[in-house]
Amino acid sequence: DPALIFDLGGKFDKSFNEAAYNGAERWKAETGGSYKELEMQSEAMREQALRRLAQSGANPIVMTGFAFGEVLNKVAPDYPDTKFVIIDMVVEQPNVQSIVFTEEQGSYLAGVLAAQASKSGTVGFIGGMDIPLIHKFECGYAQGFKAAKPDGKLIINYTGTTPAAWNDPVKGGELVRAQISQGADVIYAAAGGTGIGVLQAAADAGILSIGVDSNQNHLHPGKVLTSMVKGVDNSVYEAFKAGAEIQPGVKVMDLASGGVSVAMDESNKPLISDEMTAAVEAATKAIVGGEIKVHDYMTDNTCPVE
Amino acid sequence: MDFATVLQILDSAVRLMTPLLLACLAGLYSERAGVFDIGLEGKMLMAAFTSASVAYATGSAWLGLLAGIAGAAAMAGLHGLASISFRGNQLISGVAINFLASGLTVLLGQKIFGLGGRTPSLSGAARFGEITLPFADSLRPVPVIGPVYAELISGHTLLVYVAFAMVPLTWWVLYRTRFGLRLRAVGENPASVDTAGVSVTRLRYGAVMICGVLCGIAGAYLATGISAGFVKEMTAGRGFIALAALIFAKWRPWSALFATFLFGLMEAVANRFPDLDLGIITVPSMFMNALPYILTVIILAGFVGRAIPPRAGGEPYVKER
Amino acid sequence: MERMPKWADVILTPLISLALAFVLSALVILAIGESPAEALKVMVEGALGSSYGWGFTLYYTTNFIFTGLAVMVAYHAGLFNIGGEGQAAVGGLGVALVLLALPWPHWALALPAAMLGAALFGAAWALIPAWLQARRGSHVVITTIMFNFIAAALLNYVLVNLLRPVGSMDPASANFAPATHLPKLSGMAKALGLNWGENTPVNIAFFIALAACLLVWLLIWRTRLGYEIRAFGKSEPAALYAGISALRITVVAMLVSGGLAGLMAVNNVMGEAERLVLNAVEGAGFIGIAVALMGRNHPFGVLLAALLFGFLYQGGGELALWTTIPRELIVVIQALVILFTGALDNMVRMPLERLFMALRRKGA
Amino acid sequence: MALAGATDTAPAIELRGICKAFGPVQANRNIDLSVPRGTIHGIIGENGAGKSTLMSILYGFYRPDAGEILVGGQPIAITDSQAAIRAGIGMVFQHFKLVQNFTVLENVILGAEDGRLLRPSLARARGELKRLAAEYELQVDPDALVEELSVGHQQRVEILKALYRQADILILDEPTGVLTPAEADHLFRILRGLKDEGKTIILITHKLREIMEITDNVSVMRRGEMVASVRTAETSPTQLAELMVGRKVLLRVEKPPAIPGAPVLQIRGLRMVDHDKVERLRGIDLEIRAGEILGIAGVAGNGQTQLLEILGGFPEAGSHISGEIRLNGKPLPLSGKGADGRSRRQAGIGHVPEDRQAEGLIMDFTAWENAAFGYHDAPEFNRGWLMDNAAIRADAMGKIERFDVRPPDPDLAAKSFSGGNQQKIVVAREIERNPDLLLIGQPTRGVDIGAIEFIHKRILALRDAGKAVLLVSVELDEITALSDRIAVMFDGRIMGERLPGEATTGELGCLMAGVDPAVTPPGAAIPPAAAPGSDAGGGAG
Ligand SMILES: Nc1ncnc2c1ncn2[C@@H]1O[C@H](COP(=O)(O)OP(=O)(O)OP(=O)(O)O)[C@@H](O)[C@H]1O
Ligand SMILES: Nc1ncnc2c1ncn2[C@@H]1O[C@H](COP(=O)(O)OP(=O)(O)OP(=O)(O)O)[C@@H](O)[C@H]1O
Ligand SMILES: [Mg+2]
Ligand SMILES: [Mg+2]
Repeated sequence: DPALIFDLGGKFDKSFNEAAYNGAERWKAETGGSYKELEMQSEAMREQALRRLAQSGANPIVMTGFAFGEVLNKVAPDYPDTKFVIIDMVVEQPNVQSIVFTEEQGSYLAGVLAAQASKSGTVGFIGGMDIPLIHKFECGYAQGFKAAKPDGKLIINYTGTTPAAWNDPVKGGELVRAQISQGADVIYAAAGGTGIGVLQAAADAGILSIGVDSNQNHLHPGKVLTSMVKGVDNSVYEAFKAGAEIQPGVKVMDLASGGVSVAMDESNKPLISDEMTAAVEAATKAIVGGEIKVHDYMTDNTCPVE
Repeated sequence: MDFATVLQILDSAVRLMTPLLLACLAGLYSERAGVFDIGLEGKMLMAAFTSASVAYATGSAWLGLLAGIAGAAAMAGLHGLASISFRGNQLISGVAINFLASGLTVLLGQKIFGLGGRTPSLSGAARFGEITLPFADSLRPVPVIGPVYAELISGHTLLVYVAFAMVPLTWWVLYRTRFGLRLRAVGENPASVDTAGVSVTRLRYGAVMICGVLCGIAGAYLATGISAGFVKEMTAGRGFIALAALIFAKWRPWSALFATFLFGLMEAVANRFPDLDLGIITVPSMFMNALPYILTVIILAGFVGRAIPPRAGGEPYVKER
Repeated sequence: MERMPKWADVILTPLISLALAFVLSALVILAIGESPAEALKVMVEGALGSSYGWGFTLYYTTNFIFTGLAVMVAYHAGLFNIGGEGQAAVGGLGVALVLLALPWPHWALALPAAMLGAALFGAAWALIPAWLQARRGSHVVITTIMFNFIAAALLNYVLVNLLRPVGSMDPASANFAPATHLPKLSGMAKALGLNWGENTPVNIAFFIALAACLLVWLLIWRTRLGYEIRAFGKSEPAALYAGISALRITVVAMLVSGGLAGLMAVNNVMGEAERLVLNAVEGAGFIGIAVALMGRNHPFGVLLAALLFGFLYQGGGELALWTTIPRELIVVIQALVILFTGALDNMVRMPLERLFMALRRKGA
Repeated sequence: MALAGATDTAPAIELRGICKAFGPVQANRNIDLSVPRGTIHGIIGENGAGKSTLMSILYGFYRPDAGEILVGGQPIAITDSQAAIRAGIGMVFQHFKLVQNFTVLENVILGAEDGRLLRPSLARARGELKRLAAEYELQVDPDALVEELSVGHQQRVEILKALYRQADILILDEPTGVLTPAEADHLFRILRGLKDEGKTIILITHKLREIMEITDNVSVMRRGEMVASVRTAETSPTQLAELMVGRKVLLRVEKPPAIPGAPVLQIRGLRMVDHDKVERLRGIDLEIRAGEILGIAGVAGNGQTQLLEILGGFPEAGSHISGEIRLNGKPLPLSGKGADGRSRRQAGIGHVPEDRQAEGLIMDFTAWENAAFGYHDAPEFNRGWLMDNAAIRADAMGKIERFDVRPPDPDLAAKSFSGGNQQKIVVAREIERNPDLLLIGQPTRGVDIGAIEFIHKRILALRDAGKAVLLVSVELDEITALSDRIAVMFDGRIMGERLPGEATTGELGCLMAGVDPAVTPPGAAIPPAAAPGSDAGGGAG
């Protein structure tokens, strides 16, 4: 049986852990198979979980989150017959498949859409905990926005510095109001549970918001401009389907492969004009074709646009 | 910084201070009666959960509010049981209540809603909407007063007004009523109340339950007023800030208003200016986020000096050794 | 004349309280539709059923011993240190800086230096609240809580902006050099030809924790400083009468307390993660409060209570791993244990006292 | 046995078979008591005899384990103080039950408010207080904060509280311990006035003189039992003392004349301004020679505490001290390094503090740990880094034996000893160090007669060994019995010095009230019972 390990955020984090869970559930529903799932409770438990699963014969073992990188590097060689899949991190071992997403590209498209949808020319970004991964989202978004609206204004806020920052919808909502008061009329939230508060406050205030990781358009139909979707669910689904035969190596899930995208569905249909669709398509083509290179914040800890 | 920005920051401060103010007044009742309470956080959290759950189930914010009050009151009752009836250590009881609320809310939430401790989002009548006060719109054009009335004073949820009304009410109860006199006395010298023939136990339970009710309103405000639903650990340390504000206010109602406003203001400013550019250096956002905590320490150290708590505070009333 | 024998006070009361906490926990488990017996089985087997489980239980125990001792020392001086969380976090920073600054040739050299770094950083983080309490009367409960938040911000800043290797996703420091990795207990067992606790994180820091229990016991009950700390904690005016300086005792007790909390980093940062990660303390600082109180502020009691919480933590982890019970159940169980053994202990003690009084009267 | 007072009506109070245990301590054992209406009834007994407990039961503060209470012949259930108040009982406790930061008025109405709102109650109480003040000479400022009142005034507030509640039966638990003779006289005048109105008064006191002076009947308690109830007129102090202790006691210590040597302590112009900028000491000049006991008389709160604390090295934080103190000719620092308790001990000053429970002892420490308290860093108690607990224990055992501390169990916590035995531990610790100068504050406050005898003997022995003793006590009898010279303190000054043989109680009393009879003609107005700016350090016994 395959196995899935969630990171500390837990499987209902409204974010990528939950997406992974949905992928696994889809596989279960389609194939009728069963899988093991584990939630972390402490740092020291990561290794324990990996080893116990490997010993129990689970294959492949899928885990979400960069935090597993170190441990996997150590554990994978001990179980050469087991295949491991790690999401959001590269681990170079012969029995590991690493899946990374180009969040900057998806966020770039979100930025393009935000620029189109914004009437004031000012848009916002609200991050959860102030860590590099979230800056990657922020930087891609900023690049897309500036490309479409070079003199537009971008307001950036982070909720906090402790893990509590992922679960503070009150502060998320307040940040929305602060950004609105500075003119923002589209706000992109990459903040886990805090994001729920962001989307809510934006909907309450009658401005647009952008969801993240999973498709969150349906949370407030007609009020969420789009969601920057990471295909974590697909990746997990694919990995489970491939089973023990899964190919080791690095798998970059980018725009071209559909790994990241901006969600278009019934909920946001009224919000998306034809020009927007055109702009997104043009940008997608340019990125896929290599004309536009979206800078990845993680490579050098800097962002080319402010 | 223009007038509109100032107004918006103040407006934000008012919203952010509301849960602090309610929790601070809650602590004031309890501690003035001699029962220390570091479990404000847990009570608010429990209230946020129960109010969101019931508001979702019934679609009524009012029933949610009642449930929030019930949830916090249950925790308050536990605190009373431990620290009044069984003369336990009040600090430990508070710590335990914080843990208990933190665990129970998620456990129950997961059991009921299966969303990992979150409740489904609330909408419509399940939330307290913003109230526009009379003439807000027609007064808006009046210079200065107009915007202040329309932006700052009008347009909050009912619970905000309740919180502000609690300040004069608390003052009045404390200093103008029999109950207030006895409450203050029992926090200073319970034996004086006892020998006057008034039950110390009943008075303290009364104070602790009022504390529960106010924490309940604070929690309900968090979950059904300012946001729309419960998220685990959503109080995010506000109970502790309220406690700091209580000490800062030296256990006095009007000072509590001022102290919580200051904390609300600090948070609003940090929200508005995430990277404070001071010319020479830019203060990183991490430190702007920690600003309320840093300022708390500075204020406690620099301006408050020795805040003398109610004399019988923290100690159970033991008549017979 | 005592109301009841000492053993009843020190052993019977906490045991009954603990039993009550577990009964209530069982009810909670029933309420969420699971089987308490099954849960107990998973917990006991997962935490104590194998050398593997013990390896983890003892690892967590080590953490809790340090934070429990930290709370205990401050408590004897009449100070309620809620800042173990922040002090341990900053202690981790000390360990990381020491280990990353020099190319240590061997762990035996690195360990004393890292311990020093951990203790110094942890102590420094307790110094400001201590000083403010002694000099300005700012309540140490509030300031240490604030310093937990500030420590989190500081660590976030340092890890993200200063210690994080460029290109790394992880807000974590670089790995420490392999030469600095502490010997694991499993490795020691292997050297003795035993197969014990393979792949468990418990390491030599466990012995440091045991030694710390002994040293703290000596400090509190056998040295002048300990005598003065206890005297000050029991009665400030009396301490003043005896010429014991309030400032000195407050500061020294908090420094020792912070240093002990900081030392936890030797276990989790140096011994387990072998690098500094964000939120490495994971609440151990708060659990230390419960450990100290349950352990009746005695090092031996702290050791036992740390073992109990180590068991709860590991057993609870296993529960979350292998059953559908959410990990928050452990938080609830911890809360109940703290509540019953710490705050509601008179609920058990009062009837017991009455019972013993009645027995004595009958005997007399 | 017949008691003085009306015999035709039912007694105001009758107690039958009252029993009360606090855990293992049987505080009251099958007590019967009858108090005739309109009399003053004295109750005496050693510490811990159960006097306060009995009265607290009568007032509904404690619930008795068994027994019956009759008020005016009717059995009533006194379940709480409210019930006692309704039955017309009022009580002034040994340790006042006032809210320190409330005004007099607020304290008076607390629990006896007229309605839910305070305003009407306060107005009525203000009028009522004015009337009571006029009627009973009980003037106090209704708007003053209690913490700013002297002990004497605080006591008035307590009495006013009882009268405001229309008490018919007034219980006073050791009311005179903290009063000057003049204040005590004033109190007794009030009590007589109340008695003449037909009120019944129960008075607990340790002072046999007061019993003889004012009571009609007296009951004696010993170890929780009521051992006798007699007419005051038909008994004597010696008989009462014997009944109390159960053996013969010397009411006076034998004291050989002093042989003073070189000056040990010299104080010049000592001033102290406390944290709140109140001047507590206004220029003290004193000298004590070797082999001499200087007694300082005065009402509590006139600077004695501050004087002892400065000499002992622990003045109130934030205070400012000036002047000069010399010990054996060498100046002592007044602040900073070398001015703390430890340095003072090293310089040769022993100190039995006024408040033994708060300062002299760590109540949770064992007896043996306490026996080294303050001297715990002495070389003989330490071995290198560690304390030598065996040596400390051995030393403590010796002290317990020599000072007859009971029970002789060094492992018992200090709080488990009775007040007298606690005091013996402190006195043993300080005296056996053989200090050049012994500071001793309220050495026998709340201590039973047997222990008083013993402690007095030890103080005299120290003097005779050529040491200097500074004795502070509010008990004039004790001062005159022990001192070789008496200095009277009032309002931070030394009002005058007298030799014990030549000074009369009345003269000392005048000095204690701030009037020098040598300067002011006798009969001049004695100021009301006030100790200005008093901090009322009525420490626990
Ligand atoms: N609240 C209490 N809890 C436990 N024991 C008590 C309490 N109050 C008094 N006792 C004990 O009961 C006994 C009687 O005490 P009580 O205070 O009645 O004595 P007393 O005669 O008033 O003495 P004193 O002269 O010191 O006032 C003592 O042994 C005392 O230790
Ligand atoms: N907490 C306690 N535990 C055990 N025994 C106690 C306790 N408190 C008091 N006692 C016992 O009660 C007796 C009287 O104590 P108590 O303190 O009332 O004496 P006291 O002479 O009235 O002192 P004081 O003058 O200070 O009131 C002592 O013999 C003591 O052993
Ligand atoms: Mg007594
Ligand atoms: Mg008494």
